[in-house]
Amino acid sequence: MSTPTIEDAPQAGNPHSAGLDAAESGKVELITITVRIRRFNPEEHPDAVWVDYQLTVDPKIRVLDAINTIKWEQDGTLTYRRSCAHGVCGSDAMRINGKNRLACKTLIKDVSPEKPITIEPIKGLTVLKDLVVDMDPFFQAYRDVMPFLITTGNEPTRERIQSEEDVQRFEDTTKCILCAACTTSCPVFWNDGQYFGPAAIVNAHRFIFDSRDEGAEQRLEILNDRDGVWRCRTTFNCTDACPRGIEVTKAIQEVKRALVTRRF
Amino acid sequence: MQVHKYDTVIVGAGGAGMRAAIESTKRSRTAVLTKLYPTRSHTGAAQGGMAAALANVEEDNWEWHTFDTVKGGDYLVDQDAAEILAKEAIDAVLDLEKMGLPFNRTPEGRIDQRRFGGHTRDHGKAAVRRSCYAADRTGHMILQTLYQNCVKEGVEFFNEFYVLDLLMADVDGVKRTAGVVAYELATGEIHVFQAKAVIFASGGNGKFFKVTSNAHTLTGDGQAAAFRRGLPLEDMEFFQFHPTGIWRMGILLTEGARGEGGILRNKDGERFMEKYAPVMKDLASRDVVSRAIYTEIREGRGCGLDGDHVYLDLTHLPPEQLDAKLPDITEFARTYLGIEPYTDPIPIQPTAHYAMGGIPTNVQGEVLMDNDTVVPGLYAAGEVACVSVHGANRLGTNSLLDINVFGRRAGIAAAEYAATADYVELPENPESQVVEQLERIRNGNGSERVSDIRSELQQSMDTNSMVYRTEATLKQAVADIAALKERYKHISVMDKGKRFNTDLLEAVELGNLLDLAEVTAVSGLARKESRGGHFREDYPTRDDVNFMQHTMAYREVDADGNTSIRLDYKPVVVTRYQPMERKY
Amino acid sequence: MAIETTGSVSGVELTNAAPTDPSAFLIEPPRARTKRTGRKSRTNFEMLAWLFMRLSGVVLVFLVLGHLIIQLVLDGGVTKISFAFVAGRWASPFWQGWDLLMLWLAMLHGANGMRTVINDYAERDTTRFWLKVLLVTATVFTVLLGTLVIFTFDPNIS
Amino acid sequence: MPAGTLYRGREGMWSWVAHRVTGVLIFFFLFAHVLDTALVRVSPEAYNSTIATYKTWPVNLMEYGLTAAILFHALNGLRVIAVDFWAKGPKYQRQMLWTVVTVWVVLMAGAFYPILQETLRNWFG
Ligand SMILES: Cc1cc2nc3c(=O)[nH]c(=O)nc-3n(C[C@H](O)[C@H](O)[C@H](O)COP(=O)(O)OP(=O)(O)OC[C@H]3O[C@@H](n4cnc5c(N)ncnc54)[C@H](O)[C@@H]3O)c2cc1C
Ligand code: HEM
Ligand code: SF4
Ligand code: F3S
Ligand code: FES
Repeated sequence: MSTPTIEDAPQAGNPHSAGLDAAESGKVELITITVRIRRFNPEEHPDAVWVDYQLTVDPKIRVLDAINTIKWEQDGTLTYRRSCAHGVCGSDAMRINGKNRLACKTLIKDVSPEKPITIEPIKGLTVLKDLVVDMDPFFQAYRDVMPFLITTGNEPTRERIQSEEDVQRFEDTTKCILCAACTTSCPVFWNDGQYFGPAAIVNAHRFIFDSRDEGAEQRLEILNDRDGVWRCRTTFNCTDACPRGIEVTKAIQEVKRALVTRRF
Repeated sequence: MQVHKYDTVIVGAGGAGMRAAIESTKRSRTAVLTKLYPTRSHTGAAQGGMAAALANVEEDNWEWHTFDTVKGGDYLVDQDAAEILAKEAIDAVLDLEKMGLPFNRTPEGRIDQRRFGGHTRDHGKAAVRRSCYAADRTGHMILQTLYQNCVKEGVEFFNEFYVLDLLMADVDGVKRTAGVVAYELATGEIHVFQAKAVIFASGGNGKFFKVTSNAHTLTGDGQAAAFRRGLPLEDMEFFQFHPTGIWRMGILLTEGARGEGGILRNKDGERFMEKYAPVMKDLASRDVVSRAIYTEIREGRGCGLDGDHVYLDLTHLPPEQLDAKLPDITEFARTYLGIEPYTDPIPIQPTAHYAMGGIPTNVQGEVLMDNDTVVPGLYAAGEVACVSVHGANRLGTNSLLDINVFGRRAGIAAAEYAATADYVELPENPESQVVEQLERIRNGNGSERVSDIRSELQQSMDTNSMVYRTEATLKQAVADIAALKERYKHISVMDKGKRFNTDLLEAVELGNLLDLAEVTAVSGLARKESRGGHFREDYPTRDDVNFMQHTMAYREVDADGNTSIRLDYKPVVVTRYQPMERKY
Repeated sequence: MAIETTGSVSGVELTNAAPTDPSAFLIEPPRARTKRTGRKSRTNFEMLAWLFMRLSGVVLVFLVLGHLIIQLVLDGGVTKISFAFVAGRWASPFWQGWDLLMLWLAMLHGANGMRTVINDYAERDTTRFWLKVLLVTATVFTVLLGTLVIFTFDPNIS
Repeated sequence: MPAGTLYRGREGMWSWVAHRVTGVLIFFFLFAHVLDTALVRVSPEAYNSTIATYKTWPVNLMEYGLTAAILFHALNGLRVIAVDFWAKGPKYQRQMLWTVVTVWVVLMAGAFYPILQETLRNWFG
């Protein structure tokens, strides 16, 4: 695609939409919210408890900012993972008002702040402390699908040629940040952690449909397993939960169909 | 305490660490220690692209790229290193492609390239398309691809292990690397890793600013550990402010947005960059654009009620182009500002972005303990290091390149060193310094709160050590930091437990930030000139006579245990390009 | 805990201190996913079962809905059903075939569905096993009984 | 220990819950239905007397419920199959679900009188 060159005359006073005005006004109407967090610290108490925190915030801040404020100003023992704070690292998937989301991609105003905002760890992985869960089974499933390019023959000296259409074929699933929001929203995964889970399938999909890859057969075989794609019941929780907007269920269906058509 | 023994230990699993790991795992028994799960490293946040003179879409060559890098760095770049960077860029990109990175493609199916700030054809004649990219998530793809290949190579990771100390020992009067000490977040246990070679790849330290594109976790742990062990830090006064961070939040909107045709406008809708950089306009180098934005703001042409920002205007670009090339950043504008970039300009302001300085290394990635002596067995690569390929100002897309080129080099060099070297005997009680530090914090019962000190530090750095600096502001910063360091002695943390004690770790990280902020301010105070990312209003011009040299900051401890910073200087390696006036 | 090792851990001098945390106090999911190296089924059973659910589903739509309409809706609904009505229908091989196919497909479809449900919810392997034994027994019994009834139906029984 | 909250899934999750519940329900009914039909092998009287209970109002109501279950399961089953085999299925799953629900409501309303006529006649003459 070519880049248009723009030498247009300065547009005096850009037309301002209401959205821009609102974003820029800088006017802050603070509100008081209650954040209800499911806390668990086995060093202190064997059971999880719900703890309410009250704070006064700008409704346009992220849920992560609110949690940070709690940690920094009220209770330093509150434990969770975070890094990038803008939805690209996948550290802070948690269950906010019953749904998996990234705390850093969710604004307070969007989670009905007039009621207590409930926050719990993601479901189906061992809770280690507060909102921190054991990610190892999740990454194990990821590693099990051979998430790397498999090729045979000599490497070309330059890049492999691949058309933009071929890239588009799997582009959606390359967006995954391994946040586990999808896998831990899946009712099948909650039942017994044995299901590979949508994230692993998404990452298998990313390679199965890459025209440069030659390991599709092996990956499909792995996902043909008892705990592979066939356990998916198309509940779409994963798709709804994915903070990267990946059409997870669609990817899973594509893998299923690839398995079927491979055989017939 | 547990003791582990590896040939090579890599600290950090961002782009640099994992690129190194892929090489060193093939050659030596390697452990990668990382405080985050590898895929959560901040390399994943990089958006715009990775430079390489592939010449896939138009004429280009590595020599032009070298020149741009040198000029972009305001001639503080070590030119031998820049040459290696530009030359090896081509293979670095091709290697990533072969590892599976899904680059955007040209109609012929080759890797597509786009424009980026400061990258020009034929020594500044016009903008060139040099940045290889994958939409606006190039860093994400690099991080994922490298992790995938680490999985393939069977790299051993120790996830959520915080390296807090570097172990060195005197062997026949020579300081050599013995290993590192790490804190396991999950259990609170101390682990000593004995290693023949250690590679620091722990990333940047931008979190001492308030408005920053950097992650919460970019606290300069590697720099601080080396510094405390007596190693110098190079060019720390050079910190890059990226022109286009989301107003007040600092979340980055890639330069690729301007590479695709985005325009900066002031409150009158004027494309003000034409005044400051007639040829490159919006695509001048970052320091130039950031200063231009602040000049506009100071002269009353800023937007909004407080006139404290300008606009990044993408509204004239076709929505399809935005969707295809800039999907993530347009989404950021929607999520965090609630505006629609198809129709509204995006409020932006410069945001603290990248540390040009760091642990000094040579082109093999070997760490230097003074201007030219290598520390046997110690390596550094990525943002933590200063090779110096970025000089006084890094060009966009050169860092993703840096982590791949020098990450690879460090990985190979370290593993080869480990193949021939012997283990250095661990010092007595290797963990003592870390244990003592942690216990002091854990048992502290002062009244100071970590978060207060941190936010005051950030506020002071934003006010005093940002795009424009003067003697007075830098002195203020130094004084503020000194006061904060004093208060830091009286902190207490609430979490006294062992398991996942992030409260404790935040306190440790704050200690690192304070040390590094001090080095930054002190180095900046001494550099009485303006060059690249370091702009002194009281010395607005570059002074090649006195300051065409790298700052080397050392930590000195006197007999009473008081510490101070000693500054020294190191000549710049100049091969082909003599300093010229820098115009875009 | 979070050590990712792919090869065997040939760690030297692992002075393994006793774990500091009471692991009994973890909130654990029913069964944690474990390292699953080399466990490959190499059969297509799950896929065939999945396909069967869909194919049988499509056929069942016609059979079951047809059956429901005839039995419950057309002339008089349930009221009309009696021994004589059944006798009348099974006099024709068409209805015999219909009901036979419906019986088999529905039972197999349902049984396979129940198998999924058991796999999902039964937590211990032994529980799973016995539930499945029960399921198979009930299914085989029902299918055989039904088949027998359809084929050996005698309108003149008394 | 206070339990976690219920996961707030959307249409996809709830339709699956309903599909599963109805599936299990139908399975158990089918089991019973084969058994009662088997009575035709015993004697017409045995069969007819069992069937007679089907004509009482509680069983008649259950029959209506069962029809509802089967109908939902069947329609939603078709939706699931469309999601599986039609490339655009996942995209339109929500719309398809609402279609399923609408058709289901319409058909159940249509089946109201035919199935329950006996009971209705008994009750209201
Ligand atoms: C928002 C953003 C956009 C950018 N866009 C571009 C771009 O388009 N092009 C470009 O060239 N550059 C870009 N950059 C710069 C570039 O991405 C970074 O400089 C580069 O990725 C740094 O890589 P790294 O491997 O050195 O560090 P990181 O990726 O930050 O990794 C650091 C690693 O060190 C580990 N670590 C840190 N401390 C410790 C410790 N104490 N113990 C153990 N492990 C530790 C972390 O866990 C992490 O794994 C961008 C930067 C940002 C912030
Ligand atoms: C009338 C036409 C029917 C259709 C179109 C149909 C379709 C389906 C489909 C497609 C599935 C698979 C769902 C999935 O994989 O997520 C399914 C599951 C199931 N069906 Fe049916 N079915 C029908 C009739 C029946 C009958 C008669 C029974 C009972 C005997 C039954 C019992 C089940 C059960 C128990 C499940 C498993 C539910 C689950 O795993 O969640 N179905 N059905
Ligand atoms: S598919 Fe989406 S939800 Fe799942 S891990 Fe990847 S980014 Fe997270
Ligand atoms: S939530 Fe689970 S059931 Fe399938 S559609 Fe997603 S994997
Ligand atoms: S903190 Fe990185 S995704 Fe939320």
